[in-house]
Amino acid sequence: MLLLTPILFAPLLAGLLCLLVPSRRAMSALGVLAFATTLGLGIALLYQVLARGVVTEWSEFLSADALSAWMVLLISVVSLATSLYAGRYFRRDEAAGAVTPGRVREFFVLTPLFGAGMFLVVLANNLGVMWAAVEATALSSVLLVALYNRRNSLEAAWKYVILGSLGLALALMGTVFVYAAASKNNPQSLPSFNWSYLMSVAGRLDPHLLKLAFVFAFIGYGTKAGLAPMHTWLPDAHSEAPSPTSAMLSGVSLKIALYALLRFHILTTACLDSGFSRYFLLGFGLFSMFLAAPFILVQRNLKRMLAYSSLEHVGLICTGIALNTPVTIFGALLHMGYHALAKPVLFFAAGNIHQTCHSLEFRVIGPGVGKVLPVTVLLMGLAAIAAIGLPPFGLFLSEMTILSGGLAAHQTTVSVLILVALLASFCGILQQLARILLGARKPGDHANDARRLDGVPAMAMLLGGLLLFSVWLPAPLLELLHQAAGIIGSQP
Amino acid sequence: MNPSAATEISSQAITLMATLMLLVQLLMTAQRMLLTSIRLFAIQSLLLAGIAALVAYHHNASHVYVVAGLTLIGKVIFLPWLLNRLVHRIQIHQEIEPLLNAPTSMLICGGLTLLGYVLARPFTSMERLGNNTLGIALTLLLTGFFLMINRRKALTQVLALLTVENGVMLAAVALTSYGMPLVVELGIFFDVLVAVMVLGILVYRIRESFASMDTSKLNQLKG
Amino acid sequence: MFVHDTLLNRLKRGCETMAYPAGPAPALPDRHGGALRVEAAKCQAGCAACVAVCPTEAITRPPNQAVALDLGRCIFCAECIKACPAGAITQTGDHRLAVRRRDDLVLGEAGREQLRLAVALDAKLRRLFGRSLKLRQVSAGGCNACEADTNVLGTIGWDLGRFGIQFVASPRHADGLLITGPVSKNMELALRKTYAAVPEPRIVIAVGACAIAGGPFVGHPQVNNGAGALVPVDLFIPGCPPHPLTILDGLLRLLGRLEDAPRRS
Amino acid sequence: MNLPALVLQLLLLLLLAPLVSGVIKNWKAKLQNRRGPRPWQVYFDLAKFLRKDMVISEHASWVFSFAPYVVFLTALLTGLMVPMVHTPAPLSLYGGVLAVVGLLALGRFFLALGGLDPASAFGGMGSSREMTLSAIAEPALMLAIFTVAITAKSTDLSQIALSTQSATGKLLNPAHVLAFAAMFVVLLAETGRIPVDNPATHLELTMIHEAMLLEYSGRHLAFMEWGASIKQLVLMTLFLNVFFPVGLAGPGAGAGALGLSLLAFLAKLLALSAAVVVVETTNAKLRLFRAPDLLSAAFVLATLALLSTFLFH
Amino acid sequence: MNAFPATLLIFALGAYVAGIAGALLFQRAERLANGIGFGLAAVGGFCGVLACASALATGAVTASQSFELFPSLIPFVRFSIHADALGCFFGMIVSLLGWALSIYSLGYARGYYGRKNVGVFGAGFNLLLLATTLVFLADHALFFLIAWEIMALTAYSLVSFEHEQEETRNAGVLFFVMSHLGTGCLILGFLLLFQASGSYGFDSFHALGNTLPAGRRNVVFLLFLIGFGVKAGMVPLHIWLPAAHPVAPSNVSALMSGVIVKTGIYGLTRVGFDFLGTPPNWWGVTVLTIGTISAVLGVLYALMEHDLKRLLAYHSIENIGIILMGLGAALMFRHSGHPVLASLALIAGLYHTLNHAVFKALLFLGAGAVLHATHTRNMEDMGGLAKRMRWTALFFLVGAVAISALPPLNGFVSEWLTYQSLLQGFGTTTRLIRLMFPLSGAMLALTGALAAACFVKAFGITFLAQPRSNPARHAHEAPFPMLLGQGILTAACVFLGLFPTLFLKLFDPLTQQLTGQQLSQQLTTANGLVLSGGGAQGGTVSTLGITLMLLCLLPVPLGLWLLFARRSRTRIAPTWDCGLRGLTPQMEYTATGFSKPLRMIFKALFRPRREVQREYDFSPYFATTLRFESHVEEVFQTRIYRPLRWLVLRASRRTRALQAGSIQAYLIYIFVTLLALLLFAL
Repeated sequence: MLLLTPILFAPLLAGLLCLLVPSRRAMSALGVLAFATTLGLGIALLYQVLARGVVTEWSEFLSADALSAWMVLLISVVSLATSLYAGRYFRRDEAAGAVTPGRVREFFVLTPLFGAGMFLVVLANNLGVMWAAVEATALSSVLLVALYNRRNSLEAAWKYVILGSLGLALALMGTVFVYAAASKNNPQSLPSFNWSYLMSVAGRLDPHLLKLAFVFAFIGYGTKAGLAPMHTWLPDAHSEAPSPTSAMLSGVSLKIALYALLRFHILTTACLDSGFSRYFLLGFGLFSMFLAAPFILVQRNLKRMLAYSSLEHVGLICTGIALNTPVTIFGALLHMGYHALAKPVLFFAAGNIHQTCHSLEFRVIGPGVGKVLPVTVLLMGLAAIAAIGLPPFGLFLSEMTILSGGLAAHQTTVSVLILVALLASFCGILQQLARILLGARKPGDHANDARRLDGVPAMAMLLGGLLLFSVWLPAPLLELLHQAAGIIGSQP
Repeated sequence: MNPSAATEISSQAITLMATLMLLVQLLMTAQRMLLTSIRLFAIQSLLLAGIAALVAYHHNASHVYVVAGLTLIGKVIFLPWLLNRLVHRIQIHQEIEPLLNAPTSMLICGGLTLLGYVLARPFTSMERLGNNTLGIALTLLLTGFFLMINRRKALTQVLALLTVENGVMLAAVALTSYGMPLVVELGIFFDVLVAVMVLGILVYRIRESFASMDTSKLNQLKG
Repeated sequence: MFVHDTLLNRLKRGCETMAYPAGPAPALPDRHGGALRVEAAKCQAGCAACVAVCPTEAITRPPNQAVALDLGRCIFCAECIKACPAGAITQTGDHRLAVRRRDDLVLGEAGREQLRLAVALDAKLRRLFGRSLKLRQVSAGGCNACEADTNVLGTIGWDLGRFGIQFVASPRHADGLLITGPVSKNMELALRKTYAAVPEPRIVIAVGACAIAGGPFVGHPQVNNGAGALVPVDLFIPGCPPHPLTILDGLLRLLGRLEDAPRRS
Repeated sequence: MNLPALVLQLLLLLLLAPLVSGVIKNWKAKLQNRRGPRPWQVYFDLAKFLRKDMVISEHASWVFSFAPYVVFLTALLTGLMVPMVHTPAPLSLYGGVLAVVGLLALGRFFLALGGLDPASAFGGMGSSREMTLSAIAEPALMLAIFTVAITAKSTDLSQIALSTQSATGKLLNPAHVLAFAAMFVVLLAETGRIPVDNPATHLELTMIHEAMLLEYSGRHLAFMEWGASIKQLVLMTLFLNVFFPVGLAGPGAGAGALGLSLLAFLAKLLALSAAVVVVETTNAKLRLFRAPDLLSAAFVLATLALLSTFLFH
Repeated sequence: MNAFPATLLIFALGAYVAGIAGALLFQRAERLANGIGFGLAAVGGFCGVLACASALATGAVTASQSFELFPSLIPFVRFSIHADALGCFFGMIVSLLGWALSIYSLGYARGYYGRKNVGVFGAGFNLLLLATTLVFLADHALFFLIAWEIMALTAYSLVSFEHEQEETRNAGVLFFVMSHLGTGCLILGFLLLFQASGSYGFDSFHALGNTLPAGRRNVVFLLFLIGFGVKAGMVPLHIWLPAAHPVAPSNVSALMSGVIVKTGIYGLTRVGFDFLGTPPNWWGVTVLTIGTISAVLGVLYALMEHDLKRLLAYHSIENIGIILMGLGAALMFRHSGHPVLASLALIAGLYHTLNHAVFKALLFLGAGAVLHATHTRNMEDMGGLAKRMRWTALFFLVGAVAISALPPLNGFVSEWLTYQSLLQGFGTTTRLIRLMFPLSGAMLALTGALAAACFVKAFGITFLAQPRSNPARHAHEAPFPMLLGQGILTAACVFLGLFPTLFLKLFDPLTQQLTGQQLSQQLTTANGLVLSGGGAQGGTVSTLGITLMLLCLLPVPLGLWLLFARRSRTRIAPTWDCGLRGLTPQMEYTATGFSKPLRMIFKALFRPRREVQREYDFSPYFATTLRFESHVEEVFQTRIYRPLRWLVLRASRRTRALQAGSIQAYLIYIFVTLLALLLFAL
């Protein structure tokens, strides 16, 4: 039975169909359907991967190992929630005149394409194809960011596309170098550019070339993954995009770029047999975490704050992987998942708040949003609690896992730094959110929201999942994660 | 012509063309007229297509011909045409003062060239054809990057980005005996094409919204 | 050394408190003629010379009645003595002036030529206050002369404390009030409140002409003509002001601590 | 618990306390060259207060009426914990110095509440000052006692007395002397003596202890005053018998020894009263905010005492 | 642990869980939610007290085993609990308070009807009790941290329950931020222990400190000291406490001051006596010093307050200081090898922990009842409540006497034990450091006396004299459940005070576990009626004896009364007002005025600021209006935290400049990074 192909094509098809169907409701239903399908297929893939190790299709053009399967699940869940959320969201936007129906269609066409691109990234066996797919996700999301066609969103989109394209050009350079290294090894025939092949010959690749390749790939994909100091587009794009897109960008897109980066990391480590690439991940991961904190602390814009929080989490994931013990990598992957469940909820809630208060500035949103949007704020509060790493939510556990793994590996300094950075951003987010969510409305404020339940199903789904998986990780999932961690960290 | 002599000639030609690419790049750094820049980019792309063709011819690799052809169609004809149209539509012909003046820019480009060569030194042995093409490719990348920083108009930034892309392609052609696999090449090609179109759309919309193409005015999003 | 000198000096001086009442009473000053004696019988009919000179209307002679001198109102200016052609009014030089009842201060009629000196409290009260009496002083609008003379009792020469009599700050601690001044309207409430604040059983002592009858202010709309109008007075000590000896005598007399005090059965 | 001893000490406390106050008053008057009230005047005062009616403020609550009993009883009880004519004290088992200080504080606590209860500004002022000064006096008091308690390795007053008695040289120990001095200052403060408080003042604004009693009358006042004098006696006894246990009869002493001990105690008591009188006569009352200086001097003395136990160990 | 207490304990936890579920389920019907939520909490608390106390009394704790509450479905974590003596002891505290406070809350929550969601309130309360109990019972570091964080989170939500006020929100955030910074230290501390032992189970941490290198061990100690110190509110990490405790609903304030703060003490005891082995001397010295400073500063700042609940909050700092004095002394004795003395000091500290929990909760409940009646926390608007709220006043008075360490109530007993251990500590060493003991003792005396002053003020200004405002004039007694809750705690105060010898037995398993000693025999004499400070001659005290003797002496004044004043009458009259037109509440002594002498004496510390604005027509002596303002700000706030915050914010704003909006700048960042990495890769 084909698994990977339908995963790839279901959203593609849905996106193209959206060009045809007339109503917004149908478009949104198509998106939900597509991603529900991929989620189901992803679960099937999980079992396949557990059973067979690596699943390949199209004569190894597509291949999925545990890591890919994990990413497929994340993409599916977040995209599903986004599609669920987007219908109501755009109904209100349209009603308010913020977007034209044409733009809404653009969203419903591009989002599945965006998703399909991400699926291709994680399923492509070929590094070049992977690059192309990342570029495709970037391009589709740029248009999504610019959807509102406001000055700020155009500015954000411009920065996103320029920095992203530049980064991807550099990543392409890295890819070229890898290819060169591979072909040098095998001068006579057209070498395979497949991941499986590269890994098999990793030990014989030119280390210098690979180092150079990794530097370019690191800067390139790192830009896309939002590692500081290449992250500068991230808060702009996240804050100006429509909230569903912000959720996708933050929830999975960053991690997809990280996935691409990780592939290079794995390869480099396998080739060099040293911690060369690890130091990069470590340094930049920590730097991202530390850079995020001050920005959160004095942030004035809700979604920008959330974006910086994503920066911090990406940094943490990088650091966790860079600590390079099975435990920390496991923790980092787990963290990726939990973050993917928690962060979209925050962006969805921010979207609701934006539509109700017509601003994202804390100053304008003012205290007492809870009085206007009780359900949204409750869910947002829970998600925020999760995001700042408090139990009972899993992010606490994944953070603790990373920390304990780090200490067990006697990486005390790094662990302490991680902890400090986490504490700093905790303080920032808590202070900022408490300022707006709690309290009473200012007198004379008439912001109220008749449709209090908009977006709640999507948020509840993600939060429910988060809570569920915080206390209960199904054995197959656990196994998958361990395998994925093994793929990343099987070498020193 | 014996094979080695042919190789020699090809190699010389490729080196020459690569050097010319670099020269074009420097010219772009130094001047300000938008249309000239577009033309220079077209020339640079043409040189790249030439190199690709030479490589294809030399290695008898048919798929590299495709690359050469695509470069010719895409970067030499289609993109310059597209950008030309855009320039006419948005009625802006001249780049405003760059951040750094021409002499300083040239100096920096010189430094970057040096860096490119230094970086490429360990890998010269890998080049089948041409001398130091990799160094030039890296230099193209770096100076293109610098060009992006130095220029403030949205369109010139796009052009600079495309020269970076050229550098990458040059490296791809120069380093690998047969270029990249076709599917990858195609992917890259279409991506670049779409990217430029997306950029074009954005430039157009920015022009509409901001009545300017000065990217230094795109600084509302802070903190 | 300061402490040393002080102590030595003090010890050298010894006790400077007067012997009275165990010993002789100190002499009254020359200007103080002591208690008055009025013999109305001596009066010439129709003579009202003394009535006219009395600044405080202490002397009255209603038609067809004997002359009457109210010591409660008297300021002891002795003008009447000079004015009296018959010598009906005389100074006795006696410092004892305190009485228990207001009309005991009215002199003149036959048999009432002299003061009817205060008798001691009844046995029950005497048992209570005899060896410990705490007084709260109320200065109800007077000229401060009476207060000054009361104060003298606290000096080492008089040392009121040796009798167990003490002035206290809080009326709650007090067994009685010692009122001076004519009780101006402004002090009326204060006096009432102070009286109410004293726990029973309690006594009231009016000191000086003002407190007994308004003194020079008598009849003024802003005074109450003495404390008697507001609170029941148990002891009247006339004088303007009364000599400390007079006050001390009154207090001791009230407590039954003077040998010659006539006691109630 | 030795019942006769307890009753004896109880009677001593009840009867001796007013006398000590009276004697001090009398001697003070004598030093002022007056005749002064008779030493037993205080008995008359108390008897009169007991028999008089009471006037209670309309604002006062039950706390107001409760306080005098607490003050009186705590003072009495502490008196039974301090060895007066023999060691151990009758209630020595029930508490040592900490309990004594604690019980006195309990009395003071209610005294201050009683001052606040009738809503009079003077009462509040008195409470405030009393609590302030006692708070500052307390560490000095404790430190002084700790100095002897540490040497005796006990907080039991009888044990301390015994230990001080056992080594005669100890009385001249610098630590002991310094603690003795500190304790004397504290004694002045705690018993409301000049230079900290003036027990004879009539001016409410200068009052401390008296201000709290302004609203009390009748038997409440009697218990308050009596309690205060018992407290004074207790503190003096504590001072005398703990720091200077000369002549104190030991456990199991016969009647003769007890008599002798009583005489010694009375003699010491009179001497101490004389000292208090001298201080009161030769000093002016300090401003309220200067009193802490004095008490901190006591604290420093006590600290020095403690330090010297270390230095001369 | 034998079956009975364990089952009961589980039952208690179950009751809390059911309380959460029930309260949330019926949140639409507020009466029902109130009844179910707090009713079940009361049941849980009662069972918890029974379980823990019986386990301690029967010594069942010594045999108790760690067992898994429910199997963990995520790796690394083991939800195992172990009701050992220490845990049980603290479990008893939380359960006791949970019981009394829940009963109180049944009445208190009525004030929220129609205003707030009572169901959520009840659920939060249950969750807080549950999490706190689990903190004490957890046998696994991660489980401990989870419970700890849930506790903090729930406490934060409950503190912010009345979040409509900005003050409340800010206080909540401050609390949570400080708490979490502390948690950060704890996490690191546990991680370091984990690093050494390779496991998160508490069983693997026992006496682990002895195997750690000295430097590492000190770091771990400091981390835990800071982490637990924040929660305990020790100076200078206390600033959140006076902010957060007052703004919470009063039952929550009581729980926070009574128990949540004690989790810090629990942690320090657990770490200091269980995990870290024989301590170096400076640990004890540090803890003792911090304790002393906390005690004195806490009470001094309390004196400056006229917000009743803030005042109580500062007293928590003071009492934590006293507890820490006990713990610090115990650590020092442990260092010098005096296990008996260490046990004594430990008992002193922990007994005070129990006592403080009881009386501080009682006081907060009283404050809550007052707040309920007058709708203000400002003491300057109160007064005269003793006549209007008789029972509350009585209960508050008992609490006030207890917290002022006055005999015969419980505060006195534990401070007596503290004094004893400090004084006996003098003999444990001949080094100069031993002077610390009596000096700390003197400071303890200062603290006690100041506390008494403060509670004279708190009780006197609040309950006595005339009402100072209309709400106070029309105050009404609290409803019955609120009184019952206070009554329970009042009874506990009395029992803990009068029968300390009974309760000392509960400490036997505890000291056996931590120091290997059992002291209850040694500490009691005379058939268990008298408490002795160890050693026959060391000093004794019997609060029961004191009480009985006070009663026995009562005939003396009563007899005098009968003898002299049989016929005397009592008359009610206006207060003596010097004959003026009557006293108005404005003439009463105020809370601010009451503490003025101390404010002046400790001017150097308080740095009081006063502003007087006088408006007059013709002469400054006859002002028409006068406005007086006096402020005392905490020195830590003005000298440490505010500048620190300012620095952090300024640095953050500077950093913000990195993201100035210029794409060129962004490109440069990438370019420079690229160049740097390329050079690095070379």
